[in-house]
Amino acid sequence: MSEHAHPTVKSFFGIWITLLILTAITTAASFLELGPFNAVVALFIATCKASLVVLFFMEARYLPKITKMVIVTALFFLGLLLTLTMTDFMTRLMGR
Amino acid sequence: MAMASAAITQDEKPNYLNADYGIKSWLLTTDHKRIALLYLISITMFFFLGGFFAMLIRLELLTPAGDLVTSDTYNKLFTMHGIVMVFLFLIPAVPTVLGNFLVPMMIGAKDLAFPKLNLASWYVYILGGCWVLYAIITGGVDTGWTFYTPYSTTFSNTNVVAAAVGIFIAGFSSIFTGINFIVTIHRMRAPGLTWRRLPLFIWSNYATSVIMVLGTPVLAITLLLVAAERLFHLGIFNAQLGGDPLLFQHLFWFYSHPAVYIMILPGMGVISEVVTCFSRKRVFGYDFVALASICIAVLGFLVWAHHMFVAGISVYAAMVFSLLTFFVAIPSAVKVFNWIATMYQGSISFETPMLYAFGFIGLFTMGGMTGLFLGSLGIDVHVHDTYFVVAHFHYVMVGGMVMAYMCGLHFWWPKITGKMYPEGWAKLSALLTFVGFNLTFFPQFILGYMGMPRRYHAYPPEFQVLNVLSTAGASVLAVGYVLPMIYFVWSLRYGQDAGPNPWRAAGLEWMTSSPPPTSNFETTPVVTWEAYNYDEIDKQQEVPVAS
Amino acid sequence: MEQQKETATLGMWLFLVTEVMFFGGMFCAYLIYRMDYYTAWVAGSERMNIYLGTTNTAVLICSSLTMVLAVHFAKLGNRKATAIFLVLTILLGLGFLGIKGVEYHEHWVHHEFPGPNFHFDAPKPGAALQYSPKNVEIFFSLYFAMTGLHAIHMIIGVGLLTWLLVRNARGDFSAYYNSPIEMTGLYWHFVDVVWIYLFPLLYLIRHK
Amino acid sequence: MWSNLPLFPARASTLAGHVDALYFLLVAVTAFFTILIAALILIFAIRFRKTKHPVARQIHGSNALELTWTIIPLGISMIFFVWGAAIYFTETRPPKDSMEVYVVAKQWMWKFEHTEGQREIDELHVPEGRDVRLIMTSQDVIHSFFVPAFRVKADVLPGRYTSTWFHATKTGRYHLFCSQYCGTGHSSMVGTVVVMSPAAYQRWASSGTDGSLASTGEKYFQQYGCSTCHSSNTQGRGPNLVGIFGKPVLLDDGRRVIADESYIRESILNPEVKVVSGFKPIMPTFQGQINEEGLVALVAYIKALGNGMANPPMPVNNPEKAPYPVPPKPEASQATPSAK
Repeated sequence: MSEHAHPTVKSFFGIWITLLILTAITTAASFLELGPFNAVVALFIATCKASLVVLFFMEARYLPKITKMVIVTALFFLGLLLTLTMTDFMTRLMGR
Repeated sequence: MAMASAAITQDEKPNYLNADYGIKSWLLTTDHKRIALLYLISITMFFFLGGFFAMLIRLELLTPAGDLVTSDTYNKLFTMHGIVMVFLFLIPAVPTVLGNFLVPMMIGAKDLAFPKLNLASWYVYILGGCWVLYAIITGGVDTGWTFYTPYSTTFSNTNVVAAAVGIFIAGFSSIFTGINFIVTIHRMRAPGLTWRRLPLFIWSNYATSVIMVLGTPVLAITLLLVAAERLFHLGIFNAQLGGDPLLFQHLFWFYSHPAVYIMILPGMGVISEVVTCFSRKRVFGYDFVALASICIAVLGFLVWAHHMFVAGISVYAAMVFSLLTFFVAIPSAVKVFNWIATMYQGSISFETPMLYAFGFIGLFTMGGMTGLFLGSLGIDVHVHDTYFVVAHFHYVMVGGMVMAYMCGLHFWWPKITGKMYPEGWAKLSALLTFVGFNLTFFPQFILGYMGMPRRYHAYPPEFQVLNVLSTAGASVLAVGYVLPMIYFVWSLRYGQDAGPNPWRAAGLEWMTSSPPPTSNFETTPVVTWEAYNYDEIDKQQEVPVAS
Repeated sequence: MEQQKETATLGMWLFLVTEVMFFGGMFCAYLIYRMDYYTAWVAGSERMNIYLGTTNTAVLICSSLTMVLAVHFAKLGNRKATAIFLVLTILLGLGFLGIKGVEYHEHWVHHEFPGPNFHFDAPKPGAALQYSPKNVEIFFSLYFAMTGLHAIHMIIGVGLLTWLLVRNARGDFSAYYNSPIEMTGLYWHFVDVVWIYLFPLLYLIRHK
Repeated sequence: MWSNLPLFPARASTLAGHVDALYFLLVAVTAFFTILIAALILIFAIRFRKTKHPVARQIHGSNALELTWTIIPLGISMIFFVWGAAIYFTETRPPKDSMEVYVVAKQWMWKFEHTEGQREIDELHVPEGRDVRLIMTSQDVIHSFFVPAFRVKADVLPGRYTSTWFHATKTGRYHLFCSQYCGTGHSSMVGTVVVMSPAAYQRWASSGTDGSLASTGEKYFQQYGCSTCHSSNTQGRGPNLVGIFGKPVLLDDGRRVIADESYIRESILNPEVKVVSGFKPIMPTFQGQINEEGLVALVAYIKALGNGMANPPMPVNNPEKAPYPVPPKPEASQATPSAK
């Protein structure tokens, strides 16, 4: 399994350069005044970078289905923790 | 079945107990069965330690005035009772003892996927337990097992850090066990053993493992932050800096509510095995019971804030969590009804495990139904943090989970040791547990609705009669727990040989000798039948009887 | 062998799930306080050394590259190349920790470590604080908790890499057996991913 | 016998009846299901015992039955949910024109401050037949205000106001418990709620006080320099606070909040979080400079400004003053827990 369609050394360097460029962009973007979009841009770039690392460096693309499900489950429950906690904090002031 | 009948006398047969001798062969073992026994011994010790604290609590509450111990001592007693029982007994008990022993055997594997990790999990558990013991010996902790901030972070003068670190460490033992079970169940099932042929005990342990893996780390980080706040003044929960005291509660209950399902789910698995065996029947609605386990595991993560209805959370969040709480009650109800339906048209016998199972179903029903009181917002406001809550969760954890644990221990004792326990004494202890339990905890429902707050060292005199009743019940309960301890040890030497399958039970674990050989099976079994094929087993048994 | 590797990979990913939830608790705290105390958050974030932070991000990304190459050559059975890249990864990891140490030192000197010595003034003397310095202290508490735990993960990672280096030198690994290297690689990349989020959340809230 | 062994709490508020009614329904349903299940176990165990029924008849299951016992419990529990939520909604929404009492909890006592100026410790006097709203905060750890006879409970948090209300219906003395574990003296953090007839309460309330809570607040308002910016006739740096209480406020980010007790408290301690539209975020924070009782008095004062029960703040005619008021040193009582 690990023999076929395996990323090459060249592709590793490609990902690496992309990650460095994205890092430079995200730092530069933080000096712009974008209001609430500063956070959006920063998190969007961070998610791009994280996806590149997970998909290519950690080879998540080549994992069996069950392991992929494990990753999705983790993200799902992390989302639950954040959103359900937020339901409390966001609505405390509502209608008081 | 050929294997079972061939192995009638197996005294000389090599098994996991006589495979090797000496303390080293136990402490360095990677055999899941030996590790299960290591866990059994350590967990029993912590159970009796926690029970000892409980006895002191009950004695103190005999009188309204706080006269037996000081209030500080009392606060430490209920804290340590909670910590020891929850983190060192209830959470690990069924998965690490019965689960460790049975998961590989039930799926026809030689061992768990990561045997060394399994051994490591026991050492981690012991290390965590030692930290907790250290916290107890050097003065105890008085925060309650819930460690609510800011009391635990800034106001308590006791050994909070040591206890928190102990629980943090013990948490890793859960995580390791969970990872091990999930991987094992996915990858090591015997040929032919499809998901829908798995025993329900496996399903419930799988669901439990999912909770362990997803929930425990959140508790770990929460307690670590509490410790860091005390040690390094990191002020994440510090109200004086503007920290929100509810943040801790959210994070804590994100784990600690699902942890209730960590405790009860494997117990439910035990009951499914026992009820089918002593009814000689397939389980009623296999798919639904299996699915209910997974539903409980997932829904269990969506309800945590029902511990916080009066804590100052938003009204709207409270309503969402209340609604979700009622949803999680449904799969539990489905399980109960399916067990009852399994008995219908069965051929029921009343061996000790079955008696415990009856007790479980009854007490768990009570525990579950009183959970609806607490999920219902209007009533929760009144009974929250009173003895009603105490009674409710003891019905679920002691009446439910400990009953199931005792049930499973009796059911698989012949498999684990190769010996039978004395049936008469066992039935007596089952009865004592049931009666003693109800006597202890039923009065607490009434106390709770009358408004006696929990964690009270002294209380108004009108609550005394019910408290005395409760203490009286606790002493009966204690006998019900000490008795099995004695006759189990007695049976090791004097018990009758059990044979491979004394209950004529289904399941791969019964198709090998008792105690099983180190590699569990002489040849890897190939499964061609559904779970709980009691009709086929009974037919095969009838042939020699008829001839 | 392939079977065993898949089993190990599944186990490792499950472990990483627990790590996600572990850091998730702190992200949850971060999110809530950031909503409540945004201006204090900005004030705290402006005390971060953004240049060292960016450099460190780059260092960690480089270490991920060397790690992935170490795994790559381990799978080819090239022990020498594996050793070289393991050493590079260790050095980059230590470099990260060193830079982090410099930053910690700066914060310490400026009384930005939470506790009795914590002290926080307005950026311009005489200007009124529109936020409570106490809320900034929460920011720094979270900063030290998050980066501190991340750093502990790095230290564990460096330890694991050193252990791999020794085993590699001993000749334990081959093209057929290399899963410890692969598993450590997964761990190392995960620690990198955590940093990829920590960096914008702590350093880049807003700059003028 | 029964007087020594009460099995049910006194019922002394309008809410108690509602809570009890739902409780009895739940008890009935629980009893029904517990008995049903116990009976089924018993009947099956006897009818299908091995000696009488040696061969089991295999049944795989029934989707119809599964559906039944999924939907029926779900339906029943939705009744509990809706009813319980309705009670909770009433519980968390104090009626308008409630009489107000401020509660400051600390290890291990309850302090009550009436708007008329009476202060009490561990004893709360309230009139029968009036809505009483409690605005509560804690000086140290989390406590919880619990009066079983009223079926009322709410946690009291440090750093925040929580509130609850009740409408007492029977005169008498009732238990007040702290129900959230709060340390050594948790079980002695108990008190009494004295429900008096309106006339008796009137007598009690008018006996010797040193000024209303709002007048204390007014003193603080001057002392901390609040009036420098927040006065009725400065075109000013801060919003005019007269009549603001209870009204919606437009914030500079477009949100709209109600100026309630929590908002006022937050604005004193964390002024930058919710800045009123049209004003600059220039107010300094007063965190750590005013204790909870001082805050309570300030809140009561600002509230009284709304209903004309207090003197409006006078502008300070001293342009020499620093652009921002320099708050006075925190009072001694703040740091010393012994101050009552």
